Amino acid sequence: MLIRVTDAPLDPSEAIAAVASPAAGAIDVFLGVVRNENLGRTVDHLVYEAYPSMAEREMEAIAREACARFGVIDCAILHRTGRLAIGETSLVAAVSSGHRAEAFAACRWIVDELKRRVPIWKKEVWSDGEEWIEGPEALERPAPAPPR
Amino acid sequence: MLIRVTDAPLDPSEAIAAVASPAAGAIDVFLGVVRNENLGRTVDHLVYEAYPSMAEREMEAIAREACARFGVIDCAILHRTGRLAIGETSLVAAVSSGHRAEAFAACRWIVDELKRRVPIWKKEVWSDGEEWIEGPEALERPAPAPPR
Amino acid sequence: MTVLLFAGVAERVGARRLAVEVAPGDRVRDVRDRLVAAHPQLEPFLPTLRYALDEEYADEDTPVPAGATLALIPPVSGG
Amino acid sequence: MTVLLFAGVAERVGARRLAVEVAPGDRVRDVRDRLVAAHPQLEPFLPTLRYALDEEYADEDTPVPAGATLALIPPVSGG
Repeated sequence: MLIRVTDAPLDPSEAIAAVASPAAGAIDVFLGVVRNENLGRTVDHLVYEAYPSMAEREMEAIAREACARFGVIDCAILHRTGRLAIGETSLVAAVSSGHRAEAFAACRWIVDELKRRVPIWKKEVWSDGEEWIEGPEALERPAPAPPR
Repeated sequence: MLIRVTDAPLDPSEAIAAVASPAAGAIDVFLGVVRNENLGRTVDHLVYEAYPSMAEREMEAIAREACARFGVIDCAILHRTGRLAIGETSLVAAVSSGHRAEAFAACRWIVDELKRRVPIWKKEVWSDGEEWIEGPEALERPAPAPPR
Repeated sequence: MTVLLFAGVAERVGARRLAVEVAPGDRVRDVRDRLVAAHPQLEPFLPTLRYALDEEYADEDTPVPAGATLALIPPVSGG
Repeated sequence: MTVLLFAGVAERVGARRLAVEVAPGDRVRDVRDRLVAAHPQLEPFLPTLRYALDEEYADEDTPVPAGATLALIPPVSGG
Protein backbone atom coordinates (compact mmCIF):
# COMPACT_ATOMS: atom_id res chain seq x y z
CA MET A 1 0.00 0.00 0.00
CA LEU A 2 1.93 2.98 -1.32
CA ILE A 3 0.83 6.27 0.28
CA ARG A 4 2.70 9.54 -0.17
CA VAL A 5 2.34 13.31 0.00
CA THR A 6 5.29 14.89 -1.76
CA ASP A 7 6.39 18.05 -3.54
CA ALA A 8 8.19 15.98 -6.20
CA PRO A 9 6.53 15.13 -9.55
CA LEU A 10 4.32 12.03 -9.44
CA ASP A 11 5.05 8.97 -11.57
CA PRO A 12 2.00 6.82 -12.42
CA SER A 13 4.33 3.90 -13.23
CA GLU A 14 5.46 3.82 -9.63
CA ALA A 15 1.86 3.50 -8.43
CA ILE A 16 1.14 0.78 -11.00
CA ALA A 17 4.24 -1.18 -9.94
CA ALA A 18 3.26 -0.78 -6.29
CA VAL A 19 -0.17 -2.42 -6.73
CA ALA A 20 0.98 -5.15 -9.14
CA SER A 21 0.19 -8.72 -8.08
CA PRO A 22 0.11 -12.15 -9.77
CA ALA A 23 -3.57 -12.32 -8.79
CA ALA A 24 -4.43 -9.01 -10.47
CA GLY A 25 -6.34 -9.12 -13.75
CA ALA A 26 -7.18 -5.42 -13.73
CA ILE A 27 -5.52 -2.19 -12.61
CA ASP A 28 -7.31 1.14 -12.74
CA VAL A 29 -5.28 4.31 -12.38
CA PHE A 30 -6.69 7.80 -11.94
CA LEU A 31 -4.70 10.98 -12.49
CA GLY A 32 -5.84 14.37 -11.28
CA VAL A 33 -4.31 16.92 -13.65
CA VAL A 34 -4.06 20.70 -13.55
CA ARG A 35 -6.35 22.09 -16.20
CA ASN A 36 -6.20 25.51 -17.79
CA GLU A 37 -9.73 26.56 -16.88
CA ASN A 38 -12.13 26.37 -13.95
CA LEU A 39 -15.59 27.89 -13.63
CA GLY A 40 -14.93 29.88 -16.76
CA ARG A 41 -11.71 31.44 -15.48
CA THR A 42 -8.31 30.90 -17.09
CA VAL A 43 -5.97 29.27 -14.60
CA ASP A 44 -2.27 30.17 -14.64
CA HIS A 45 -1.14 27.58 -12.08
CA LEU A 46 -2.22 25.89 -8.86
CA VAL A 47 -0.65 25.72 -5.42
CA TYR A 48 -1.44 22.69 -3.27
CA GLU A 49 -0.90 22.82 0.45
CA ALA A 50 -1.26 19.82 2.78
CA TYR A 51 -1.23 18.91 6.42
CA PRO A 52 1.17 16.18 5.33
CA SER A 53 1.23 13.81 8.29
CA MET A 54 -2.55 13.85 8.70
CA ALA A 55 -3.09 13.70 4.94
CA GLU A 56 -1.02 10.52 4.68
CA ARG A 57 -2.86 9.07 7.64
CA GLU A 58 -6.25 9.74 6.00
CA MET A 59 -5.02 8.45 2.65
CA GLU A 60 -3.90 5.23 4.29
CA ALA A 61 -7.26 4.87 6.04
CA ILE A 62 -9.03 5.39 2.69
CA ALA A 63 -6.81 2.79 0.97
CA ARG A 64 -7.47 0.23 3.70
CA GLU A 65 -11.19 0.89 3.60
CA ALA A 66 -11.24 0.59 -0.20
CA CYS A 67 -9.50 -2.81 -0.03
CA ALA A 68 -12.02 -4.08 2.53
CA ARG A 69 -15.12 -2.54 0.97
CA PHE A 70 -14.48 -3.53 -2.65
CA GLY A 71 -12.42 -6.69 -2.11
CA VAL A 72 -9.55 -5.36 -4.21
CA ILE A 73 -5.95 -6.50 -3.92
CA ASP A 74 -3.96 -3.33 -3.33
CA CYS A 75 -4.22 0.46 -3.56
CA ALA A 76 -1.73 3.30 -4.00
CA ILE A 77 -2.47 7.00 -3.42
CA LEU A 78 0.05 9.75 -4.21
CA HIS A 79 -0.64 13.47 -3.87
CA ARG A 80 1.64 16.30 -4.85
CA THR A 81 2.00 19.64 -3.09
CA GLY A 82 3.53 22.99 -4.01
CA ARG A 83 3.24 24.89 -7.26
CA LEU A 84 1.88 22.91 -10.20
CA ALA A 85 1.75 24.10 -13.80
CA ILE A 86 -1.03 23.30 -16.29
CA GLY A 87 -0.80 19.64 -17.32
CA GLU A 88 1.06 18.50 -14.20
CA THR A 89 -0.33 15.63 -12.14
CA SER A 90 -1.60 16.45 -8.64
CA LEU A 91 -3.04 13.03 -7.74
CA VAL A 92 -2.40 9.42 -8.67
CA ALA A 93 -4.70 6.69 -7.35
CA ALA A 94 -4.16 3.08 -8.47
CA VAL A 95 -6.15 -0.05 -7.62
CA SER A 96 -5.45 -3.68 -8.55
CA SER A 97 -8.11 -6.39 -8.45
CA GLY A 98 -9.06 -9.75 -9.91
CA HIS A 99 -11.61 -8.28 -12.31
CA ARG A 100 -12.26 -4.84 -13.72
CA ALA A 101 -15.56 -3.90 -12.06
CA GLU A 102 -14.06 -3.67 -8.57
CA ALA A 103 -10.96 -1.83 -9.80
CA PHE A 104 -13.04 0.92 -11.44
CA ALA A 105 -15.45 1.19 -8.49
CA ALA A 106 -12.74 1.27 -5.83
CA CYS A 107 -10.62 3.80 -7.71
CA ARG A 108 -13.59 6.10 -8.19
CA TRP A 109 -14.50 5.76 -4.51
CA ILE A 110 -10.94 6.55 -3.41
CA VAL A 111 -10.89 9.78 -5.41
CA ASP A 112 -14.31 10.86 -4.11
CA GLU A 113 -13.30 10.06 -0.54
CA LEU A 114 -9.96 11.84 -0.84
CA LYS A 115 -11.71 14.99 -2.02
CA ARG A 116 -14.05 14.74 0.95
CA ARG A 117 -11.67 14.30 3.81
CA VAL A 118 -7.94 14.42 3.12
CA PRO A 119 -6.53 17.72 4.47
CA ILE A 120 -5.12 19.14 1.24
CA TRP A 121 -6.07 22.52 -0.19
CA LYS A 122 -5.78 24.02 -3.62
CA LYS A 123 -5.20 27.65 -4.48
CA GLU A 124 -6.05 28.77 -8.00
CA VAL A 125 -3.84 31.50 -9.41
CA TRP A 126 -5.07 33.52 -12.38
CA SER A 127 -3.34 36.35 -14.20
CA ASP A 128 -5.23 38.86 -12.04
CA GLY A 129 -5.71 37.20 -8.68
CA GLU A 130 -5.88 34.03 -6.66
CA GLU A 131 -8.27 32.13 -4.42
CA TRP A 132 -8.19 29.15 -2.07
CA ILE A 133 -10.77 26.69 -3.36
CA GLU A 134 -13.09 25.55 -0.58
CA GLY A 135 -14.45 22.05 -0.91
CA PRO A 136 -14.41 19.51 -3.73
CA GLU A 137 -17.68 20.59 -5.29
CA ALA A 138 -16.24 23.92 -6.35
CA LEU A 139 -14.31 21.97 -8.93
CA GLU A 140 -17.14 19.76 -10.08
CA ARG A 141 -19.79 22.37 -10.67
CA PRO A 142 -20.35 22.97 -14.38
CA ALA A 143 -18.97 26.21 -15.75
CA PRO A 144 -21.54 29.02 -15.79
CA ALA A 145 -23.34 29.63 -19.06
CA PRO A 146 -21.62 32.23 -21.22
CA PRO A 147 -23.25 35.71 -21.07
CA ARG A 148 -25.76 36.42 -23.82
CA MET B 1 -6.04 9.26 -30.59
CA LEU B 2 -3.38 6.62 -30.08
CA ILE B 3 -4.51 3.18 -31.30
CA ARG B 4 -2.16 0.21 -31.60
CA VAL B 5 -2.05 -3.58 -31.73
CA THR B 6 1.51 -4.71 -31.10
CA ASP B 7 3.57 -7.64 -29.88
CA ALA B 8 5.86 -5.30 -27.94
CA PRO B 9 5.34 -4.60 -24.21
CA LEU B 10 2.82 -1.83 -23.48
CA ASP B 11 3.81 1.35 -21.65
CA PRO B 12 0.97 3.07 -19.77
CA SER B 13 3.02 6.29 -19.71
CA GLU B 14 2.84 6.44 -23.48
CA ALA B 15 -0.97 6.24 -23.38
CA ILE B 16 -1.13 8.90 -20.66
CA ALA B 17 1.13 11.23 -22.64
CA ALA B 18 -0.97 10.62 -25.76
CA VAL B 19 -4.23 11.79 -24.15
CA ALA B 20 -2.73 14.70 -22.20
CA SER B 21 -4.30 18.09 -22.86
CA PRO B 22 -4.27 21.52 -21.17
CA ALA B 23 -8.06 21.17 -20.83
CA ALA B 24 -7.84 17.81 -19.04
CA GLY B 25 -8.51 17.74 -15.31
CA ALA B 26 -8.80 13.96 -15.12
CA ILE B 27 -7.20 10.97 -16.82
CA ASP B 28 -8.37 7.43 -16.18
CA VAL B 29 -6.16 4.57 -17.28
CA PHE B 30 -7.15 0.91 -17.30
CA LEU B 31 -4.67 -1.97 -17.53
CA GLY B 32 -5.68 -5.50 -18.36
CA VAL B 33 -3.11 -7.74 -16.72
CA VAL B 34 -2.39 -11.49 -17.01
CA ARG B 35 -3.44 -13.13 -13.75
CA ASN B 36 -2.28 -16.46 -12.40
CA GLU B 37 -5.75 -18.00 -12.10
CA ASN B 38 -9.00 -18.21 -14.05
CA LEU B 39 -12.11 -20.21 -13.22
CA GLY B 40 -10.16 -22.02 -10.53
CA ARG B 41 -7.38 -23.15 -12.87
CA THR B 42 -3.74 -22.09 -12.50
CA VAL B 43 -2.64 -20.20 -15.60
CA ASP B 44 0.93 -20.60 -16.85
CA HIS B 45 0.76 -17.95 -19.56
CA LEU B 46 -1.56 -16.50 -22.19
CA VAL B 47 -1.29 -16.17 -25.95
CA TYR B 48 -3.17 -13.32 -27.62
CA GLU B 49 -3.92 -13.45 -31.32
CA ALA B 50 -5.45 -10.59 -33.30
CA TYR B 51 -6.76 -9.75 -36.71
CA PRO B 52 -4.55 -6.69 -36.42
CA SER B 53 -5.82 -4.40 -39.17
CA MET B 54 -9.47 -4.96 -38.27
CA ALA B 55 -8.72 -4.80 -34.53
CA GLU B 56 -7.14 -1.36 -34.92
CA ARG B 57 -10.06 -0.26 -37.05
CA GLU B 58 -12.57 -1.36 -34.38
CA MET B 59 -10.47 0.17 -31.59
CA GLU B 60 -10.41 3.47 -33.44
CA ALA B 61 -14.18 3.33 -33.93
CA ILE B 62 -14.63 2.64 -30.20
CA ALA B 63 -12.34 5.54 -29.26
CA ARG B 64 -14.22 7.92 -31.55
CA GLU B 65 -17.57 6.76 -30.20
CA ALA B 66 -16.35 7.15 -26.60
CA CYS B 67 -15.27 10.74 -27.27
CA ALA B 68 -18.64 11.59 -28.77
CA ARG B 69 -20.80 9.67 -26.30
CA PHE B 70 -19.10 10.84 -23.10
CA GLY B 71 -17.79 14.22 -24.24
CA VAL B 72 -14.24 13.36 -23.27
CA ILE B 73 -11.14 14.98 -24.73
CA ASP B 74 -9.05 12.09 -26.03
CA CYS B 75 -8.69 8.30 -25.82
CA ALA B 76 -5.84 5.84 -26.33
CA ILE B 77 -6.21 2.08 -26.72
CA LEU B 78 -3.24 -0.28 -26.91
CA HIS B 79 -3.49 -4.08 -27.08
CA ARG B 80 -0.65 -6.53 -27.00
CA THR B 81 -0.44 -9.84 -28.88
CA GLY B 82 1.75 -12.93 -28.61
CA ARG B 83 2.84 -14.78 -25.51
CA LEU B 84 2.29 -12.94 -22.21
CA ALA B 85 3.55 -14.05 -18.82
CA ILE B 86 1.71 -13.59 -15.52
CA GLY B 87 1.78 -9.90 -14.54
CA GLU B 88 2.28 -8.59 -18.06
CA THR B 89 -0.10 -5.98 -19.46
CA SER B 90 -2.35 -7.05 -22.33
CA LEU B 91 -4.45 -3.89 -22.61
CA VAL B 92 -4.04 -0.19 -21.85
CA ALA B 93 -7.00 2.17 -22.25
CA ALA B 94 -6.62 5.83 -21.30
CA VAL B 95 -9.18 8.64 -21.35
CA SER B 96 -8.71 12.35 -20.62
CA SER B 97 -11.59 14.66 -19.75
CA GLY B 98 -12.43 17.88 -17.97
CA HIS B 99 -13.79 16.15 -14.87
CA ARG B 100 -13.46 12.68 -13.42
CA ALA B 101 -16.97 11.27 -13.87
CA GLU B 102 -16.72 11.17 -17.66
CA ALA B 103 -13.16 9.80 -17.61
CA PHE B 104 -14.17 6.83 -15.44
CA ALA B 105 -17.37 6.16 -17.39
CA ALA B 106 -15.75 6.38 -20.82
CA CYS B 107 -12.77 4.22 -19.82
CA ARG B 108 -15.08 1.53 -18.45
CA TRP B 109 -17.21 1.67 -21.57
CA ILE B 110 -14.17 1.35 -23.84
CA VAL B 111 -12.99 -1.80 -22.06
CA ASP B 112 -16.47 -3.36 -22.16
CA GLU B 113 -16.86 -2.51 -25.82
CA LEU B 114 -13.40 -3.80 -26.72
CA LYS B 115 -14.20 -7.13 -25.11
CA ARG B 116 -17.42 -7.27 -27.10
CA ARG B 117 -16.23 -6.56 -30.59
CA VAL B 118 -12.52 -6.15 -31.20
CA PRO B 119 -11.21 -9.24 -33.05
CA ILE B 120 -8.62 -10.40 -30.53
CA TRP B 121 -8.53 -13.86 -28.96
CA LYS B 122 -6.90 -15.23 -25.85
CA LYS B 123 -5.58 -18.73 -25.35
CA GLU B 124 -5.02 -19.88 -21.78
CA VAL B 125 -2.13 -22.24 -21.27
CA TRP B 126 -1.99 -24.34 -18.11
CA SER B 127 0.62 -26.89 -17.06
CA ASP B 128 -1.53 -29.67 -18.53
CA GLY B 129 -3.33 -28.17 -21.47
CA GLU B 130 -4.61 -25.09 -23.24
CA GLU B 131 -7.85 -23.58 -24.49
CA TRP B 132 -9.00 -20.68 -26.64
CA ILE B 133 -11.29 -18.56 -24.49
CA GLU B 134 -14.54 -17.82 -26.28
CA GLY B 135 -16.17 -14.53 -25.42
CA PRO B 136 -15.52 -11.96 -22.72
CA GLU B 137 -17.89 -13.47 -20.18
CA ALA B 138 -15.74 -16.57 -19.79
CA LEU B 139 -13.32 -14.30 -17.97
CA GLU B 140 -15.84 -12.47 -15.86
CA ARG B 141 -17.77 -15.40 -14.45
CA PRO B 142 -16.92 -15.99 -10.79
CA ALA B 143 -14.72 -18.98 -10.08
CA PRO B 144 -16.70 -22.14 -9.28
CA ALA B 145 -17.15 -22.98 -5.61
CA PRO B 146 -14.40 -25.26 -4.31
CA PRO B 147 -15.41 -28.96 -4.04
CA ARG B 148 -16.66 -30.04 -0.62
CA MET C 1 -11.85 -15.01 -52.53
CA THR C 2 -9.52 -15.07 -49.53
CA VAL C 3 -10.92 -16.30 -46.23
CA LEU C 4 -9.03 -15.58 -42.98
CA LEU C 5 -9.22 -17.95 -40.01
CA PHE C 6 -8.22 -17.16 -36.44
CA ALA C 7 -7.68 -18.70 -33.02
CA GLY C 8 -9.53 -21.98 -32.39
CA VAL C 9 -11.00 -21.98 -35.90
CA ALA C 10 -7.58 -21.74 -37.52
CA GLU C 11 -6.21 -24.48 -35.28
CA ARG C 12 -9.14 -26.79 -35.97
CA VAL C 13 -9.00 -26.34 -39.73
CA GLY C 14 -5.21 -26.36 -39.78
CA ALA C 15 -4.99 -23.20 -41.90
CA ARG C 16 -5.04 -19.46 -41.33
CA ARG C 17 -6.01 -18.58 -44.87
CA LEU C 18 -8.15 -20.38 -47.46
CA ALA C 19 -9.02 -19.63 -51.06
CA VAL C 20 -12.69 -20.14 -52.00
CA GLU C 21 -14.46 -19.83 -55.33
CA VAL C 22 -17.17 -17.16 -55.37
CA ALA C 23 -20.00 -16.87 -57.88
CA PRO C 24 -21.57 -13.52 -58.82
CA GLY C 25 -24.43 -12.73 -56.42
CA ASP C 26 -23.00 -14.84 -53.60
CA ARG C 27 -23.75 -13.74 -50.06
CA VAL C 28 -21.66 -14.41 -46.96
CA ARG C 29 -23.74 -17.48 -46.15
CA ASP C 30 -23.08 -19.04 -49.55
CA VAL C 31 -19.32 -18.78 -49.05
CA ARG C 32 -19.70 -20.02 -45.49
CA ASP C 33 -21.70 -23.07 -46.63
CA ARG C 34 -19.08 -23.91 -49.24
CA LEU C 35 -16.38 -23.64 -46.57
CA VAL C 36 -18.23 -25.94 -44.21
CA ALA C 37 -18.74 -28.50 -46.99
CA ALA C 38 -15.00 -28.52 -47.64
CA HIS C 39 -14.01 -28.32 -43.94
CA PRO C 40 -16.64 -30.04 -41.77
CA GLN C 41 -14.52 -29.22 -38.70
CA LEU C 42 -16.07 -25.73 -38.97
CA GLU C 43 -19.51 -27.08 -38.08
CA PRO C 44 -19.23 -26.74 -34.26
CA PHE C 45 -18.18 -23.08 -34.55
CA LEU C 46 -21.20 -22.00 -36.60
CA PRO C 47 -23.62 -21.09 -33.77
CA THR C 48 -21.30 -18.35 -32.44
CA LEU C 49 -19.35 -17.38 -35.55
CA ARG C 50 -19.42 -13.79 -36.80
CA TYR C 51 -18.17 -12.56 -40.18
CA ALA C 52 -16.18 -9.61 -41.44
CA LEU C 53 -15.90 -8.46 -45.03
CA ASP C 54 -12.84 -6.30 -45.66
CA GLU C 55 -12.40 -5.66 -41.93
CA GLU C 56 -16.00 -4.74 -41.17
CA TYR C 57 -18.60 -6.94 -39.48
CA ALA C 58 -21.08 -8.29 -42.03
CA ASP C 59 -24.32 -10.26 -41.89
CA GLU C 60 -24.84 -13.66 -43.45
CA ASP C 61 -27.02 -11.81 -45.94
CA THR C 62 -24.35 -9.34 -47.05
CA PRO C 63 -23.41 -9.72 -50.73
CA VAL C 64 -19.75 -10.54 -51.27
CA PRO C 65 -18.01 -8.00 -53.51
CA ALA C 66 -15.49 -9.28 -56.03
CA GLY C 67 -12.00 -9.40 -54.54
CA ALA C 68 -13.22 -9.00 -50.96
CA THR C 69 -11.59 -10.71 -47.98
CA LEU C 70 -13.86 -12.65 -45.65
CA ALA C 71 -12.83 -13.26 -42.03
CA LEU C 72 -14.41 -15.87 -39.78
CA ILE C 73 -14.62 -14.29 -36.30
CA PRO C 74 -15.15 -16.66 -33.35
CA PRO C 75 -16.28 -15.02 -30.08
CA VAL C 76 -13.62 -12.46 -29.19
CA SER C 77 -11.79 -12.53 -25.87
CA GLY C 78 -9.37 -9.61 -25.86
CA GLY C 79 -8.85 -7.27 -22.97
CA MET D 1 -1.33 23.91 23.12
CA THR D 2 -0.18 24.18 19.51
CA VAL D 3 -2.76 25.13 16.91
CA LEU D 4 -2.01 24.57 13.20
CA LEU D 5 -3.51 26.79 10.50
CA PHE D 6 -3.67 26.05 6.78
CA ALA D 7 -4.55 27.54 3.42
CA GLY D 8 -6.94 30.52 3.54
CA VAL D 9 -7.12 30.43 7.32
CA ALA D 10 -3.34 30.70 7.68
CA GLU D 11 -3.20 33.53 5.16
CA ARG D 12 -6.01 35.42 6.85
CA VAL D 13 -4.54 35.13 10.33
CA GLY D 14 -1.01 35.65 9.09
CA ALA D 15 0.35 32.62 10.94
CA ARG D 16 0.63 28.90 10.34
CA ARG D 17 1.03 28.00 14.00
CA LEU D 18 -0.32 29.57 17.20
CA ALA D 19 0.19 28.80 20.88
CA VAL D 20 -2.98 28.84 23.01
CA GLU D 21 -3.47 28.40 26.75
CA VAL D 22 -5.59 25.39 27.63
CA ALA D 23 -7.36 24.79 30.96
CA PRO D 24 -8.04 21.29 32.29
CA GLY D 25 -11.40 20.05 31.00
CA ASP D 26 -11.31 22.24 27.89
CA ARG D 27 -13.04 20.93 24.81
CA VAL D 28 -12.25 21.80 21.20
CA ARG D 29 -14.88 24.53 21.20
CA ASP D 30 -13.32 26.26 24.20
CA VAL D 31 -9.98 26.49 22.45
CA ARG D 32 -11.71 27.58 19.27
CA ASP D 33 -13.60 30.36 21.08
CA ARG D 34 -10.40 31.61 22.66
CA LEU D 35 -8.74 31.64 19.22
CA VAL D 36 -11.58 33.61 17.68
CA ALA D 37 -11.47 36.14 20.51
CA ALA D 38 -7.76 36.70 19.85
CA HIS D 39 -8.07 36.52 16.03
CA PRO D 40 -11.47 37.81 14.93
CA GLN D 41 -10.42 37.19 11.30
CA LEU D 42 -11.31 33.54 12.01
CA GLU D 43 -15.00 34.37 12.34
CA PRO D 44 -15.99 33.96 8.66
CA PHE D 45 -14.40 30.49 8.51
CA LEU D 46 -16.38 29.08 11.44
CA PRO D 47 -19.46 27.76 9.58
CA THR D 48 -17.38 25.33 7.50
CA LEU D 49 -14.37 24.74 9.74
CA ARG D 50 -13.52 21.21 10.88
CA TYR D 51 -11.04 20.27 13.60
CA ALA D 52 -8.35 17.64 14.04
CA LEU D 53 -6.72 16.62 17.31
CA ASP D 54 -3.37 14.92 16.82
CA GLU D 55 -4.13 14.25 13.13
CA GLU D 56 -7.62 12.83 13.63
CA TYR D 57 -10.90 14.60 12.97
CA ALA D 58 -12.54 15.68 16.23
CA ASP D 59 -15.88 17.19 17.25
CA GLU D 60 -16.30 20.53 18.96
CA ASP D 61 -17.23 18.46 22.01
CA THR D 62 -14.03 16.41 22.09
CA PRO D 63 -11.96 17.03 25.25
CA VAL D 64 -8.48 18.36 24.52
CA PRO D 65 -5.74 16.13 25.97
CA ALA D 66 -2.73 17.82 27.52
CA GLY D 67 0.00 18.37 24.95
CA ALA D 68 -2.29 17.70 21.99
CA THR D 69 -2.02 19.53 18.67
CA LEU D 70 -5.19 21.08 17.28
CA ALA D 71 -5.54 21.72 13.55
CA LEU D 72 -8.13 24.03 12.00
CA ILE D 73 -9.29 22.35 8.79
CA PRO D 74 -11.11 24.52 6.25
CA PRO D 75 -13.04 22.66 3.52
CA VAL D 76 -10.52 20.47 1.73
CA SER D 77 -9.96 20.69 -2.01
CA GLY D 78 -7.33 18.11 -2.88
CA GLY D 79 -7.45 15.79 -5.85
